[in-house]
Amino acid sequence: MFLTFVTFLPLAGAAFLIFTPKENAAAIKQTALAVAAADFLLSLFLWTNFDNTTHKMQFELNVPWIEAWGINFHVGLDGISLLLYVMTTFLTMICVIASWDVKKYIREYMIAMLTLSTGMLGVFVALDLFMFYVFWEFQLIPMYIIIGVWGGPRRVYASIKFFLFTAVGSLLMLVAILWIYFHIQETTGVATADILYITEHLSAPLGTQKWLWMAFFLAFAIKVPMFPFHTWLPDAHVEAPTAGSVILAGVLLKMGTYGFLRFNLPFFPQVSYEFVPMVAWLSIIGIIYGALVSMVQIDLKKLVAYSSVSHLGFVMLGIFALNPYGIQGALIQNINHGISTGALFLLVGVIYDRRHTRLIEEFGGLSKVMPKYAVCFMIVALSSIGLPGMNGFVGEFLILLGIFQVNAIWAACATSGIILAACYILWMFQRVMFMEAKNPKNLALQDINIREAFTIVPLIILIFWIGLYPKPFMDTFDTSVTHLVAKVSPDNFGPSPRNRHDDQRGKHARLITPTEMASLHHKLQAPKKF
Amino acid sequence: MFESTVPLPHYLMLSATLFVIGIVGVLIRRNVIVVFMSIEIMLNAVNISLVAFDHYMNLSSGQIFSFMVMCVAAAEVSVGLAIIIALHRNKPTVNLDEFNLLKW
Amino acid sequence: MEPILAPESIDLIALAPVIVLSVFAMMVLVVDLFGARDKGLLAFISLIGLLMTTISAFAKNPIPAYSFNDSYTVDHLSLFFICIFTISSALAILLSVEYNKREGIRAGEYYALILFCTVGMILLASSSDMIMIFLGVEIVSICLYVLAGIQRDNHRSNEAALKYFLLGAFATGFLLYGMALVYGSTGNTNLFKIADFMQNPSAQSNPLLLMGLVLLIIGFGFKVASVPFHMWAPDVYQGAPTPVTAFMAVGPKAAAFAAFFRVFAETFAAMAPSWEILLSIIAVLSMFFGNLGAIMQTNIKRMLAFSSISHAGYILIAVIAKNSLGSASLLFYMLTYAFTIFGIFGVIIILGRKGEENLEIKCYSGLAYKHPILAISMAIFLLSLGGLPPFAGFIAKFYIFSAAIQEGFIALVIIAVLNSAISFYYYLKVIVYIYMEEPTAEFKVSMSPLTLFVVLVGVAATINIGIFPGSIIALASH
Amino acid sequence: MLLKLTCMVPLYPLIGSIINGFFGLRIGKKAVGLVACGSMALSFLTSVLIYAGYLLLPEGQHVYEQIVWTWFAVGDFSVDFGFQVDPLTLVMMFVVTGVGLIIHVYAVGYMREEFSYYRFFAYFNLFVSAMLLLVMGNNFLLMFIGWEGVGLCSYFLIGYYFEKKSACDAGTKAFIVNRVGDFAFLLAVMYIFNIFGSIDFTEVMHAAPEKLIYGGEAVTIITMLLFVGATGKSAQIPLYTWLPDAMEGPTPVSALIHAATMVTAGVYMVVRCNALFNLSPLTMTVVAFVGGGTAIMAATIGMTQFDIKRVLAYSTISQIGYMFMACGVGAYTAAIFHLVTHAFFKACLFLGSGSVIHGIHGEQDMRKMGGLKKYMPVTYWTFLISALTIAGIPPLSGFFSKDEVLYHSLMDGNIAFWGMGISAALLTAFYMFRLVFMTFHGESRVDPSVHPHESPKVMTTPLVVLAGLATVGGMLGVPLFHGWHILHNWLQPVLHFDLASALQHSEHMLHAAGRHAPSWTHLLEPKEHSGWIEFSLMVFSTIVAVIGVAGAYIFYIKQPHLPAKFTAGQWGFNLVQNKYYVDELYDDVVVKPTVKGSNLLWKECDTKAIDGAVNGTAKAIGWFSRQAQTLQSGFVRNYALFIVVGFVSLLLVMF
Repeated sequence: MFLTFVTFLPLAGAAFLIFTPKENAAAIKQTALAVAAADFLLSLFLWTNFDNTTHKMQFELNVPWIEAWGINFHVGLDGISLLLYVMTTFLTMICVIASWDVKKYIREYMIAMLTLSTGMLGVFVALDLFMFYVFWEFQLIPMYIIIGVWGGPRRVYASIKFFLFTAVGSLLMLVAILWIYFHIQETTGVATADILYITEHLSAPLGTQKWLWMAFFLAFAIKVPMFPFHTWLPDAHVEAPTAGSVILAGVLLKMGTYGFLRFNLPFFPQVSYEFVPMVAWLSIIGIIYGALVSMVQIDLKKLVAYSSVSHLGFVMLGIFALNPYGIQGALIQNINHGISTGALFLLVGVIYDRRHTRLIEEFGGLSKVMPKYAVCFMIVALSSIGLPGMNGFVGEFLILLGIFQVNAIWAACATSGIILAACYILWMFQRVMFMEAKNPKNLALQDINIREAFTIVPLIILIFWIGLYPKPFMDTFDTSVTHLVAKVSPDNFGPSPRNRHDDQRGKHARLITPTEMASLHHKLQAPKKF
Repeated sequence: MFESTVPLPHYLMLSATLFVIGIVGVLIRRNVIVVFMSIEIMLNAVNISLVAFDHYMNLSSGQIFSFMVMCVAAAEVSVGLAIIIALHRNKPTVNLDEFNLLKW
Repeated sequence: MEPILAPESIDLIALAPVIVLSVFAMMVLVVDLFGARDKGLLAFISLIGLLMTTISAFAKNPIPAYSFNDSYTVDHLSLFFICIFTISSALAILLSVEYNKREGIRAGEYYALILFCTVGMILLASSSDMIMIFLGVEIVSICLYVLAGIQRDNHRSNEAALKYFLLGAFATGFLLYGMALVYGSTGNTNLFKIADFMQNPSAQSNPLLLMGLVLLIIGFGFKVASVPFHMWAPDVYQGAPTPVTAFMAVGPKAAAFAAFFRVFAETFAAMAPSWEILLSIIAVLSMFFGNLGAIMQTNIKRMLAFSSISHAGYILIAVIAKNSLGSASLLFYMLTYAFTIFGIFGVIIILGRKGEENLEIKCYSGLAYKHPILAISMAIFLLSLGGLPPFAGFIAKFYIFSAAIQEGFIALVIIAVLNSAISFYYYLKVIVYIYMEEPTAEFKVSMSPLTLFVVLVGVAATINIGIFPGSIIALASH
Repeated sequence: MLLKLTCMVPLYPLIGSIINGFFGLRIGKKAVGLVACGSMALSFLTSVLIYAGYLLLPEGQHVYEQIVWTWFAVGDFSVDFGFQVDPLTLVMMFVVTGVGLIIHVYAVGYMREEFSYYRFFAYFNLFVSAMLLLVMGNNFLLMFIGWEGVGLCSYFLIGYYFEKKSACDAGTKAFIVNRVGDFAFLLAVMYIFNIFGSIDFTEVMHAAPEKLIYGGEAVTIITMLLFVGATGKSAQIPLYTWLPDAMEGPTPVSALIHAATMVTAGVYMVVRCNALFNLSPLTMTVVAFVGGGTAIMAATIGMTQFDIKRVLAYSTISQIGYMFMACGVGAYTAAIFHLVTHAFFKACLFLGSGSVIHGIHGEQDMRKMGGLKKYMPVTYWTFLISALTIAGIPPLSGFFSKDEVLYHSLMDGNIAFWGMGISAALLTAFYMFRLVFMTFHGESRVDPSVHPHESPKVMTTPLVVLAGLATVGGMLGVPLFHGWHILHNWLQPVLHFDLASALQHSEHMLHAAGRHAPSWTHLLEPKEHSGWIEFSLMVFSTIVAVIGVAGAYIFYIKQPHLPAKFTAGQWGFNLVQNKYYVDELYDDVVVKPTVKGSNLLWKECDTKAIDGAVNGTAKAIGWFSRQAQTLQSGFVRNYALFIVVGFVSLLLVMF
């Protein structure tokens, strides 16, 4: 119940804002901030109360939703989703602060932001496929609006592209979800879309599993985005307002990687195992390609966007190492990317607010004019290229370590990404921050102000915290990952994967309420003809 | 009831021919009234089939059906003509191809 | 020859909704005749009539019940459809009151026609005899011909009526011929008896019967506006008065689908392999042409016409699936579709101006910042039509797709989902104008309470069904 | 216990750095200098205490490890934030904190005029902290923090004058080239974990002989990768190009980072991993060759440069080449010995050159110096001493360390190594004295508007101290007399390696794998170490050094027209002066194609191909849409036709 409350609190806040007079900008902003901050604190409370000795779902709530279909409102968090959940509330709060100076339609903006927050939180807590899909699609709407209304000159193109790209992928996933639903109904006699139940009981023929896997893959790969499904990302990032970019990079992309961990791996362990080479190569191409393309960008945001492609390549590689190092690395890298890239977008936003351009050539010598800004930027940039002692390194190293266990060549190829990362980040940094401030427009720029510092300093603290002492974070998902890895281990792929769960059968029987059973019986017995 | 010497397929052929004539009429004529009449031919072609079926299979619903068709056709005619008249008031023509405001 | 109609087979209670509604329709005519200046009174009477109809529909208990030699059926499907019809007619009447005032439609028959049309729809959805179906189709059609052209001095309205009338009659010819052939090859007009007859495998390959099926498909396909029999729809939808368009897009279409379902999914279920492929082709074509056609439209009514063509494609999938989920999803889809469409047309009416003006999509630029409630309603309706959660349209699509998946029509569903991706494009385009463009001109809105009421009902239903579809699903899937 | 203080050593400079970085502008220059030097002094004193503590360790314990916290752990992989103290670490700690302290003091004077004084010292302290982390870390990854950390500080400090494009370019280049090395280093660490299940130095080095086959693939790949890492950090072929450019940084930076400490990190790492390198003869040969080759190549380039700091930079590269050559022949002690003495004399040389530059207001071109001896005597004398040291004139420290390298390269390696070493020594003596003569002797070519002056006390004192160290540093490893080689004895616990047992293990492993073990008996034959040969080599190299100095004297004092005559129009000279065009080669082969290719990827692949496919789909749909629209002609009869066509087509499908 508490989890549900935390999840829907932003939506309630948004609903409240609808009735706030739009003239009162200050009150609107304060309300939004209060809601976001409260949500963040409550989610922290979830984290502190989280029992990380078990892989089981916690803070569960399971009530019937659409009884006729056996679909439940089932929420819960495990180690894999908890940190993403907390990060979502955290970044929402940061983004509300970062959007303080939005002038245009501030009320609508905050409503969209808070709605988006609930949408994203819902994705991470949903334990019912149907519900997951609902949230998965739902969060597109506020994001679409945020990009489309508060974005840059090509915002309409970018927002529609963002929407359609994601929608195309997820619609095929919908087909797969339906197939699974009926398959489960057929094989186990239980009409349910419960993710945990399906994880335990899904036993489709291998050939079919491949198709299903591909359907899920497409949805998530577009979201991540993996090469070659990434082209929506630069456009969306470039056009989105600062906070939109932060959320996009920080949370939305993570929904893709989360999807892999929650669905592809546990549902289809054997297929995942067989597809490892494909995913690995796509990821490696993504890493190198993203970095190379990033290097020659002339727009700061585009550069960061392509760097996301590269970073997310690492995450995918880690996930498909299918060992604890890789997956834990991927999870922590998920967080890291959210923090570092989020911070990068915030910082780009800072100078965009002042100069209304993001072209690298327009800048230069900023570190003289804005020394504090330069320090923040440097730290974030370094974290982004994975300097040891900062957050990025922990994740990248674990991922590489994980993939090295699988294939040293892949590891070598992927590692070359860290050289390229240094190239594009430092080159950009040099052109923006160093050298003579030639452009007279840059000479009078204000250094970072208190509000902006409030958005960036917490991220910088996290950068060092995770970089130097990631234990609290990694402990959170340790058990869950171990459980997941055990599931995808190739030792498990016997001829009939169902048998090994014989002892666990009936564990989830309680998920099916008597009414559902009754309606199911009714359906089965009802004559087809009238 | 008397024994017919004309076999069923002949009726059906007649009916089909009439029906096609009706279709062709709709397709090639431009006069609204003529097109309308062609449609009536189609309906009557159907009536022939219905009645023929009834007769050869010793049934009755077909005949009832054909009465219904006639009634409905009559109703249709009245509505149709009313529409055409209303149209003619606004635009004095019966050439179908001139009604082309709504397209693409 | 046995007696055609045994007196004991006449069950007037089963027929109650038809009778009640016909009475009310005539009452409207009479009241109008005796000088009701306030057409609102007529609307009020009509609404009462619809309410009474709905109540009387449930008079027959237990169901299923049959009347008139099994040619009239009261079953779950028909009851649900009657509810859809009365709701949509009521919403249409609510929309019409203000609209008619604005557009100067003074004819009192307007409401009577809507009620008669509803009678036809009820007959259509409840009939289990081809003759009855034909009658239903014709009652609906003739009323609609008149309604489409009710603006006598409007060229577009005239033209819409003419086109609809000619093509409708033309298609009726096909439908009728199909019925004749089916009758000839089965010897029955009663659907139950035909279904029994179909159990005999040798009967299924009769070319006359197959030919009849094709003709029936054309007839029904025309009524539901599916490709390639859809050409009338955009023109008629655009030309007809807006409330009539909304009405046409929902009620008659639902009725036609009801008959479609009864004839194909139930009566000819045994020979599904031979018509499945035809309907699949039509469904796919409808989705594609509907969506492709909608993309380029600049007139919102015309765009919605094309969108309704594509929706016909989706709904056909439910017919093709022909299982219990199929019928349930058909019901569910039509209900949600009704709310959404009436809501959207409500917004269009509010934003429209006299003489069917202000219907270009670009006229909605910046709506969000002048009339946020209208804007968000419009956005919700469009997204629901696109099938985005958490709105009703999503559940409806999900329902239909699940019916198809259960029967193994995976390819069809994949095509359908890809099509809904295409459809997002033009729905989003409208939202782009509403939310992402700056206002260009002042909006002159005629925010009448009745119309607004329809819009709000639409919003409430769309969201409520989207989030808590459980009860409706339970109703639909009995 | 004193050793508990271990973690404080890198912490002091870190704290200093943080104080200076955040409050530097507020507390004023004096305080900044005080904080910086104070933290260094504390660090140095703590090192002394730790040394004392280490001596008090019980007999037989050679390593003290202090785990501060667990950095991160997954499954059986665990990295501690832990420090270790062993003889090698202690040597490095003293070099880093000692030389670091001296250079800090110098920098207080040298950087006095700078506005962002505090920034300099923040970076400088941070560097020392990172360097200490590098040498004190007890595992590969902690070392890697330091490894990257020093690279980062180097990047900052090279680009200290960030308004100069060349400085920024040099910084970026340094970082990126270093990253190439880091790439290999990381792979090596992963490989090591794969084999050992641990990345702690103690464990890995202890287990190495048991888990790796002598000369096997695994150990060769690991050591090669590690060595590639080392070439990046220590500016060896092929990754040396960043170091000369790094001279864009302020001179104290060059002294501390690019001469005394950071660039020798590679040597430290190789020595630290000696147990691995010992197992791979192939890598050892490569290391020796690369070292020797770098020594010669850099020395030749050094002869032709006119920028005083660049000459020193090439000299540094060349000297580090010596150290690697020593490593390559297994003479780790010699390598560390040379590392230490090099730290002294090269720091002194750099600081001296800094003093010169300071004295003539920023001029670095030797052609515009000359005759400075009389203006800056302290600088001159200390510089001369250091130059003699590096040239290898006895009894200065450089003589001992260089000779030890040369001796081992002949005895443990072969004549080729020795040949490379001795020729490099000749060149070294020549170019160093070319530098001395051009700068301090002869006619003054200084711009008349500039009045050369001696540097303040705060700068000259460090020079004197370093020169002193350079003079007496040789005492650490007096050759010939058994037991006098302090350093050798001191490092014994780290360098002890039982080849015989390692070979035995390898044989077992090979047999277990069903493979045949080659004969390794010749490896175990005891090497002859003859004092006589050593002595004669010493004499020979002294002669060589003198010849080098004399040559320089002839060319630059006696007959100054000679160099021009020799070099004019010589393609060979041009080649060398242009640094063998290696920078240009890299630029053309690596940098430009990458940028070009990336542009191509972006514009062609991304925008046109991938996004083109996406937008193309959209466009295609739009096109179809327009086509579909034209069907909707508005003519009723057309619509009827469609119905009929539909009818016919359905019939065709049906039948």
